[in-house]
Parts: sequence; C-alpha cells; structure tokens
Amino acid sequence: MVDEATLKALEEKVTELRRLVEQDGLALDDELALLERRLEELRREYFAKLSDWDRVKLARDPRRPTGIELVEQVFDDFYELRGDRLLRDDPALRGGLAKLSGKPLVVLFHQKGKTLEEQKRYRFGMAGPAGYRKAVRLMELAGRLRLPLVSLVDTPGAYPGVEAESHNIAGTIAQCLQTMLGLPVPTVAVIVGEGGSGGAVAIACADRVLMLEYAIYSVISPEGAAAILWKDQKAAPKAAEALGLSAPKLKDLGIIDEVLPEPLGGAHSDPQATAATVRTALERHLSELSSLPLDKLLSLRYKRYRHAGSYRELEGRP
Amino acid sequence: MVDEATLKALEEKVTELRRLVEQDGLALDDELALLERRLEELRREYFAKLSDWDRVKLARDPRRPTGIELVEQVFDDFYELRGDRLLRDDPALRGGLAKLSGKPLVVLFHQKGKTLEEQKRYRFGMAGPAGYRKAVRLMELAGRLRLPLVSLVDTPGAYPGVEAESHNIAGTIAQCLQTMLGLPVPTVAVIVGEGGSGGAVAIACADRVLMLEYAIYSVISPEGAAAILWKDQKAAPKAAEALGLSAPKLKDLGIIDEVLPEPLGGAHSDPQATAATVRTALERHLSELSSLPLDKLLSLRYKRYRHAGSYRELEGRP
Amino acid sequence: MPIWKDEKKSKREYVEVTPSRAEDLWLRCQSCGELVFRKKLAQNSYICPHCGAYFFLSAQERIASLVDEGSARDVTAPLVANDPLGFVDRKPYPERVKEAQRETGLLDAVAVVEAEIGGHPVVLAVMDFRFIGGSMGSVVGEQLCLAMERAIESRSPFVLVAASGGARVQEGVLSLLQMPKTVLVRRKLAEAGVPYIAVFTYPTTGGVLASIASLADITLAERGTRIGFAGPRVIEQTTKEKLPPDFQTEGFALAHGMVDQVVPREALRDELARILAILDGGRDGG
Amino acid sequence: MPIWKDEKKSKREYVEVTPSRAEDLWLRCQSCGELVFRKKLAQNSYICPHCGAYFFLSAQERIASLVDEGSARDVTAPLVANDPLGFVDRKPYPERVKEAQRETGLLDAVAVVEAEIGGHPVVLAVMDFRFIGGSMGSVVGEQLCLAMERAIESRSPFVLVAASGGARVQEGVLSLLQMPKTVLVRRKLAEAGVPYIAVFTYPTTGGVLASIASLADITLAERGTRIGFAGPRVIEQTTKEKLPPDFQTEGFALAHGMVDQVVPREALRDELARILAILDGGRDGG
Ligand SMILES: [Zn+2]
Ligand SMILES: [Zn+2]
Repeated sequence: MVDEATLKALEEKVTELRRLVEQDGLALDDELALLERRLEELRREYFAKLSDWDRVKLARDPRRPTGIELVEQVFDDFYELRGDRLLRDDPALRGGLAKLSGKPLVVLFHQKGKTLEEQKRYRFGMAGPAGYRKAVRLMELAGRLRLPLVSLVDTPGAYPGVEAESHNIAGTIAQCLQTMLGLPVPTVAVIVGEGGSGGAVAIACADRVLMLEYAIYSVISPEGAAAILWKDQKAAPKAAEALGLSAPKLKDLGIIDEVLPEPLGGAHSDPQATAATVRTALERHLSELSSLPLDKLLSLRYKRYRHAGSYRELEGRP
Repeated sequence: MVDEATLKALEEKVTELRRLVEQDGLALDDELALLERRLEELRREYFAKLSDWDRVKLARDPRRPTGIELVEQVFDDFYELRGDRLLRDDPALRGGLAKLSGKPLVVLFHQKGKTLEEQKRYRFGMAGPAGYRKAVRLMELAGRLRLPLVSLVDTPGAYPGVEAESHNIAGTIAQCLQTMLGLPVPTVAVIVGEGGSGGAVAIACADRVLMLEYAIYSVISPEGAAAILWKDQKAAPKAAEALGLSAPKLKDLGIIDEVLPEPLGGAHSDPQATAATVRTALERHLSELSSLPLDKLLSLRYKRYRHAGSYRELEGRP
Repeated sequence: MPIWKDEKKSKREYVEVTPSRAEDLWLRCQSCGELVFRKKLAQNSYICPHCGAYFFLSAQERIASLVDEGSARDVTAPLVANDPLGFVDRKPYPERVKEAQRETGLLDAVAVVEAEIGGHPVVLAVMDFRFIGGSMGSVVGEQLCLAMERAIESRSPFVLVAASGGARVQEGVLSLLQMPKTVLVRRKLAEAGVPYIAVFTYPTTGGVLASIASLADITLAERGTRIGFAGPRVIEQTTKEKLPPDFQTEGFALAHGMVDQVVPREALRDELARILAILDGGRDGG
Repeated sequence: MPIWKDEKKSKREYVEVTPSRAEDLWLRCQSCGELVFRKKLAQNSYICPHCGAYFFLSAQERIASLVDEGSARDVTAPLVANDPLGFVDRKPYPERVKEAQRETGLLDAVAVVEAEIGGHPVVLAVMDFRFIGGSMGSVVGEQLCLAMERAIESRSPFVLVAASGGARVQEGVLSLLQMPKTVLVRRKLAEAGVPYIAVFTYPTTGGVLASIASLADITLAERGTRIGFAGPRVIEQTTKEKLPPDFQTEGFALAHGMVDQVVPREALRDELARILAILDGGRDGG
C-alpha cells in the first residue's frame, strides 16, 4: 500500500525535476515523463483508498491553496475590507468586495499561511473576536447593499486564548450565526480545507454548503476527540473515521449540498483547476438562489436549519 | 448681589443646624426658622438673576441627584443590566429594565459620583466605547421587546483617552445615534444635569427631549469654547452665555420640548420633588407617544431630526 | 463533578461532589464531609448548610428550586437520540445514551417545563450536565427550538438554564448544526418580542455558549459557574499562555461585560421573579 | 495648516503649508522650499514633485483630483448659515462666515457635485477644512442630507470626502443636532441599498467622525490624515496620559480596525474607481 510519505517524496522529486527541465533547460524529459507516470499511478492508488485520516492530512496540507490564493483565482476582482471598527483587523478571517460573472458580492474567508512565518501571522487560520466581528460587519454590508455572500471556510477553529475569551469569542460567534441566518441575500459557503467546529459554522450556515473533495468538516478535531473520548492521543485516525468528517460522508448525511471534485493529487496539485471548479459551482448556485423570490429564499433557509439533526420519537420510556 | 459662595455657605449652615435639631434634639428651632427664611430670600434673589455660568455651576454641582438616585426615585423598580458583551461594563453609562405606571421600559443614564472616590470610579460621568456599546445593546433590547426607551443625560462628554480612541469611541457614538433613531418604540430623553456634546446627544436623540430647569445642554464646554474661540480660559462665563446652553433658551430655539421646573435652590435642595416632576413628565410624554401608531411615531421622529438646523436660501452669491 | 464552594466569602474552591441518587435520604457533602438531610438541602437551594458548598443540581432539582411549587408541567417532547454516524468510541453512542437516561431519568440533556416563577408564567428549559456533559446533540437542539416555539405561542418569557460542556461529539456535524438551528428559532423569538432570559450554571461552555446561550435579552450567571468557549487545557496547549486565576469564572464574565449580573444560587428564584415582574406589564396594572 | 510629508517613505513629518490662492501660478512648497508650477502640481495630485509633501487641497481641487475630467456638475444647494444664537466671540459669527466664503469661494464647508469616477456616476460631497475648520453646522448638515437624498434618487453611490475639526460651535446645540440629522438620512441611504464610501482626509475628527463619517459601507483613509474623536490636548489635559507616537494617525486607525484601507493620495482616484467598478454590477455585464 502507498503511504503519504512515499507519495509526498515522489511529488517533491517530480516538482524539482520539472523545475530543472523548465528553468535550467536540463535534458531530463525522459526521466521526468517516467517519474510523472509513476507518480500518477501512485496517486491513483493512494487516492483510491483514502482513509478519513488521510483526508485530514490532505485538508491541512500547507501546500493547499490558501484563502487569498483561491479568492484571487475564483473572482474577477477582489477589494479587501479590513477591521471590525472596534478592536483591530484580524488577518485570520478576511473579506471584501469581489466580482463574479460581472456581479458584485461580498466574500469572507479564513486565511492560513504556507510558510511558518505566514502561519504565525495568520494564527494558522484561527480567528478571534475581531475576525468574527469583521465577519458580522461584512455580512451586514452584504445585506444592506443586497449583495450575495460567499464564504470560503478553512480553519482549525476559532482562536483559543485569554484575549479571545476576554472579548467574548463565544458571543461573537453567536452574533455571526444570528446575522448570517437573517441576511436578505443568497449565501453560499464552500469548505475548502478544514471546517473546524464553531469557528467554521459561524460563517458556514449558508443557503448552500459545498465542499471540496478532500476538505473536512468536523465538530471537533480528531485529536481532540481522541483525547476526550478515547483518552488516547493515538486514536486520532480512529476518531477521524468515527466523526464522519469527509465530504462524501457529509453529502450522504444531507449536511452538504455538493462535493466539488479536486484534481488528482488534491487541490494543490492544480490550484487553477480547483479555483475553476469552485468558480463554476458558485456561479451555478448563486444563479439558482438569485432567481428565488426573497421570501422563498428565507423559507428554504429556515427549513434547512430548523430541521437539522437526527432523532426519533420515543416508542416507550426507557 | 448674592453670589454662589454666600448661598452655598448658608445652605451648609442650615443643613447642619437642621441635623442638630432633628438628630441631636437641640432646641434651636427659632434660630433655624430664621436662617431658613433668610436662605429662602437669598435663594429667590440668586435664582431670579441666574446667569448661564451660574447654571453651568448648578448643573455640575456634585450635590445634585445622580443618575441612579433619580432612577430609584422616578421608577417603581429598576433592574440593572451590565456589560457590552465584548469589552467590559462601563459604570459611567448604566441602564436596565424599569417600571413606570406599571409598564416596563428600558432606561439608560449617565452616572456621576458625589464623593471624589465615586467621581473617579464613574469617571465623572464620562463613558467610553464599552458604555456606548452597552447603550446600543440596551436600545436593541428595547426595540426587540417593544419597550419604550428613557434616557437620563448627565455627562461632561464622552471619555477622551487613548483606550477610548483605540476602541473607536467616535464610531461607537455614531452606532448609538443610528440605533436610537431607528427604534420602533417611543423614546424620551431628559437632560438632568450636564448634556455635554457627542456623549450626550448619543443617547438624547429621542422623540421628546426634556430638560430640568437648571440643566445645561451644549455643543462644547464653556471652558473649551473659551480656549478655542476666545483664546482665554477666563472667558468661560462669556462663552456660557454665547453658547445658548440653558433650558429656557433651548426651549425658545425649539430644540427641547419642555423645561421641567426644579425646586427653589435646585434639584438637590429637594431630590424627591425633582424625581416626582421627572416621573410625571415621563408618564405624560410616554403616554402621548405610546398612543401613536408606529408609522406616525417614526415619521414625527424623522421630521424632527431631518429639519434640525437653521439656515437660509442664498439671496445673491457673496 | 467540580462545583463551587464559598467559604467565608473569600476563599474560592472547587470540590468534587457525586451526583445524588434520588433514593438517598441523606447526602454527604464532599466539601466538609458532613451528612445533610436531603429535604433540608432542597429547602436550602442545595447549598450545604454547614460549609456553603453548592451541591450539584439535576435538571429536576433545578426546576424545583426555581419554579413556584406545583406549577411545573413537563412539556419535554418524547424524543430520543439517533445514532446517525454509528459512533463507537470506548462505547457505542446508543449505549452511552441509555446509561445517561438510566442515570438521570431524562430522555436527553434537557428538560422543558411550563411553569410559573413568582406567579409569572414561563417556558423553562434546564440542561443537565450529568447527561453526557450536557452536550447539545440533535435532541437538545430540537427541544430548545420546541421550547422557544412554545414560548412564542403562549407569549411567555423563555428561560434557559444552561449547563453544557459543548457539542455532542458523537453526532458529528449534525451536532454542530444545532448552533445555527437554535439561533434561527431565537431569531423568531426576538421577532415575536418574547423575552429570553439565560442563566449560566456550571459549566456553560463551547457550542452552547457560542450560540443560543449568548443571545439572551438578559443573562444571569450563577455564582461559581465556569463560562468560556475553549477549555483551559486547549488554550494552554495551543497558546502556551498562562491563564489568569479568575479565568472563565463568573467574575471574569461580569468584568468583561458578558453577563448582566452574578447571582448566588439562593437568590436566583427571586431574581428571576423580579425581572419577570418588571417585564410583565400586562399583569401589574399596565 | 499642518499636512503630511512622506520623505523616503520612512520619516513622518507634518509641515505648515499656506492655503493657495487661486491666482498664484507658482506655489512654494513649505516643506522643501522649492517653487512648483501649479498646473504640474495639480497633475501630481497636489503632491510636491520635489519632496513628496502633500499640499493642502481645497474642496474644488479635491474634486478635480478625483473625478473624471469635465464630469462634475455642481449641485451644492444655495444655502447659507444663519446666526441663530447671535454668536459673538472675538468676531461675530456672520463675519466669520463671510470671511470664509471670500477665502474659499464656497457658501459653507462642503461642496457637492454629481460626477463620474472611472466612468461610474457618484454623488460626491467634499468638505473644506479652510471653511471654519470644516466644522459641521446647519448648512453642512443639510448639504450632506440633500446629497444623500440625491444619491438615493439617482441610485448612485454616495462618496464623502471628510475633513473636519468637529461641530460648528457658533451654532450651539443646533450644530450638535447635525449628528443625528445626517445619521438619520444615512439610514435612508442604507434602506435604499445605495453604497456609501467615506474618505477620511486631514483631519477627520469630532462630531463628524462620531456621526456620518463613521457609518460608511467602505472607509478609506488618505495617507497622512488625522482620525480621532477628541483632540490630543484635551486628552492629555483630562487624563494626563502619554499619547503613543502614532496616536490618531491613519496607521493607528487601520491597526484598530477603524478603516478599510490607507491610500496614498495619488492612488485615491483609481482606488475609488476600482471599488465603484466592483459595485457597479449593472454596467459591467451583470
Ligand atoms: Zn458542606
Ligand atoms: Zn516639497
């Protein structure tokens, strides 16, 4: 069986070789072609039997296109709006005006980093109260200007810390939910990497929820579940399986509307193609939602969330 | 002519003497009666020719009933609500649920202190972003629960400071204005002491604006105006006169709706009577406003503020 | 179960107290070791008469301690959890649910009653931390929504006594979706102009705090509760921060503007009655 | 008038520059002392080509620097200030107004035009700090309201270039009431779904910042502006605080989440055009 490390090593070798061929003009085309064929085989093999834990690692892969990289390729223009008008600007949750098919909209997205320095700057995509307050502000702006709202979700969760708790991170997420659910405009969320818990759902309670194929969406990190439920850090792969966090599983459960296929090897192996997929899906869903009268849009949204959950009537007291 | 110092000295002597008679049972009734008569004469004389600068000093007199003292006497019950759900609780701008004539309402008020220690704790009634954010929260609560809003204004102005500017005090005051002007419930403001600038109007843009007789309402403190316009700190009394900050003047200008008479000697000489006056006026205005249909209420509010100001059409370019 | 103890009003201490069984007539206080007669304890708001420690309250005991005697009518819907993910950790989820049901006498982590407090009708939902940590799964979410809808219909204030460790992990994202679900119906409550009072009890945390619990009109915190989004261990591990001593206490919440008042347990009923009396304009001669 | 100078992008400096008279063909830069040909200066967004200092802009110059050439139509209403209080400080208020009118060629501290920016129609209101410190009295309040009402009618975005020391003290509380007045009409603009972009220029302070200026959908700050509610002297006197070196600068405002972007003056027109192009869905094939 192919493992992740083998695949990653080969991917790196191919990338390096391609660089040598393309930039330095070395005559290694044959070797490259051979390796590329081998890589494709391995990828096929690996991706055919992807475990949920593999998916977790894929979703977190720092090579994956980050929020701003997607935004710049998905939309025709993007004008960033900053600040929550009270605390600061949170770089881990960004947003602004963008254009898609000639129409303006508001986009919100989590921002992760690729390098360690970037990751620190963006706090690994974990936003605090200022970030979610900015989200509320931009949601309200979307509502006021009658612009659809698109969110790209990619966060391990809201930032846990003293400052976040001091500024009521929980209440701010609740405000986010309350505002987003009341917007008089179409809303579409795309989970593009990690959809981690409250920090994800805060901007993902949309009319349509889409997921990239290897993204994950979970109530808790597998590591957290392993620690709490299995009392065993090493149970994370098992927890990943149990949590039902993969896109196909969530589609089966009716929690998301559509799985957006990623290129073989994952989003980072062809960011352009990934962005094109996201773009096409957004255009389709926004066009469908925009054709609905407002009351219909809101009643569909109400039904969707009012009926979320799985329970049964009692047949006899336990 | 009687001056403020003479009057104050006599007031203190009378108070002391009264205590001796009432508490220690000293037989000084005759002396007391004499002094009291003299005090009343002096008061009449003093209050008959009150200058605007005298009014400024009266409005700021720390013996005047403070926000919470009025609230406890004007309303049948008061339940304080704290905190802005983000930063902290600001003790300089307080609020909560209260009852008047058996009906619930939301009350907001600035809080000053009597002792130096209290004055420091309440920052002399100067609220910061947390205070005005709490005001917004309580206004929204009033709107949600369809409760009338009453505000008692008594502040030198919003707190000026690095922390206030860092948390966007200006934007928060703007939010206050925006929220208050849109409330689907009757709103009544009473300027009970100092109505200082932006920090006052933030909670005073009501359907009805009332003023206690010796309260002041001004775009800038007389000292500030003296410094900026006269370039002379000693011009404050002159500035007070020029600014038109007295209740009768503001009534003449149509800026306030009613002057609420204070007892001779000012609100602090009979807090109970003052509270009763405020209570009666609030009952009357709230009952009038509550009888209006919502669209009428809002259109009257719109007219009131849309047409605020004094200007004329140009007769020929200058 | 750690709960709070107020010793001479200065020392702050958490103690472990075993949840009581309904059949025990005498209970031993885990803080001072004294035996306390259960009936007497109930009359004392489940506060140890010897040392002042707060005993852990079941939903049923909490309801009894808050509402006018004999006024409560159980309106908890007859719903039980499914196992949408076939979730098994050290134990299958359905087994956990059955155990919790046996232990608590509840169907899930919340009980809903129509009752009166100080003569004022309310719809009261009380979460029970004994039931899988008071976690909000599909049943809790649905019960809270039904309770709010009942409050809208009867135009009685909705009172939520929160006690939750967060989301019901065993239901995966379906549990996460109870956050928007309850917030959605809270919006309806607001549109209807029906008051909503939340009482934070030990502990009010995670997804419940980050949704329905934080959106009340009026928020009280029982003395001794823990209020916070993330667990202290998660915070220390993620950020390497040193946590202040009062971190996520009710005093911390009050200081940071998150709650309106902190109320000692014995005053909670009267405090609610007083708020309801003010809001109840129609009754008191309005 | 102190304005900002960007020397080698690192040093930050305010310099005094005398407002220019319309008849001067050559202007002397108060920062580097060089003489600059006025026409060249206008082409360079009124930035000194020698040292990079920002020259002070009149409302007319600001309008010319932002809008598509020849597109501006003056729609400032023919209104002039009354003297409701008979206000006299070292000078009677009417005299101050007349002087400011003579000096600026404006009726009061704001000019309103209908124009295009990058081909996109806007209603543009530009405040002029030369006119009694850009203070908002009754005329400014009314002009801003009329401008917003015009934007609602034409469904063109409203752009406000703010420059104000605060309220017009000489009109007393009537001046204060321009805060709720302008906010009220801003609410109408929002209800109509018409975009509102604010540009903070030197200085944006006091009552204007605490009302209409802070409520835009999108807020840009020109580099070098001062943004704040209270004056630094008032703060130091009241609180005895030491002010941080970047206090109330545009960088301070950006760091504290008060503005969306800081824009160098020469980029302002393009920045506005870009935002308007995104918002203008109907035109670009929407
Ligand atoms: Zn004990
Ligand atoms: Zn120069």
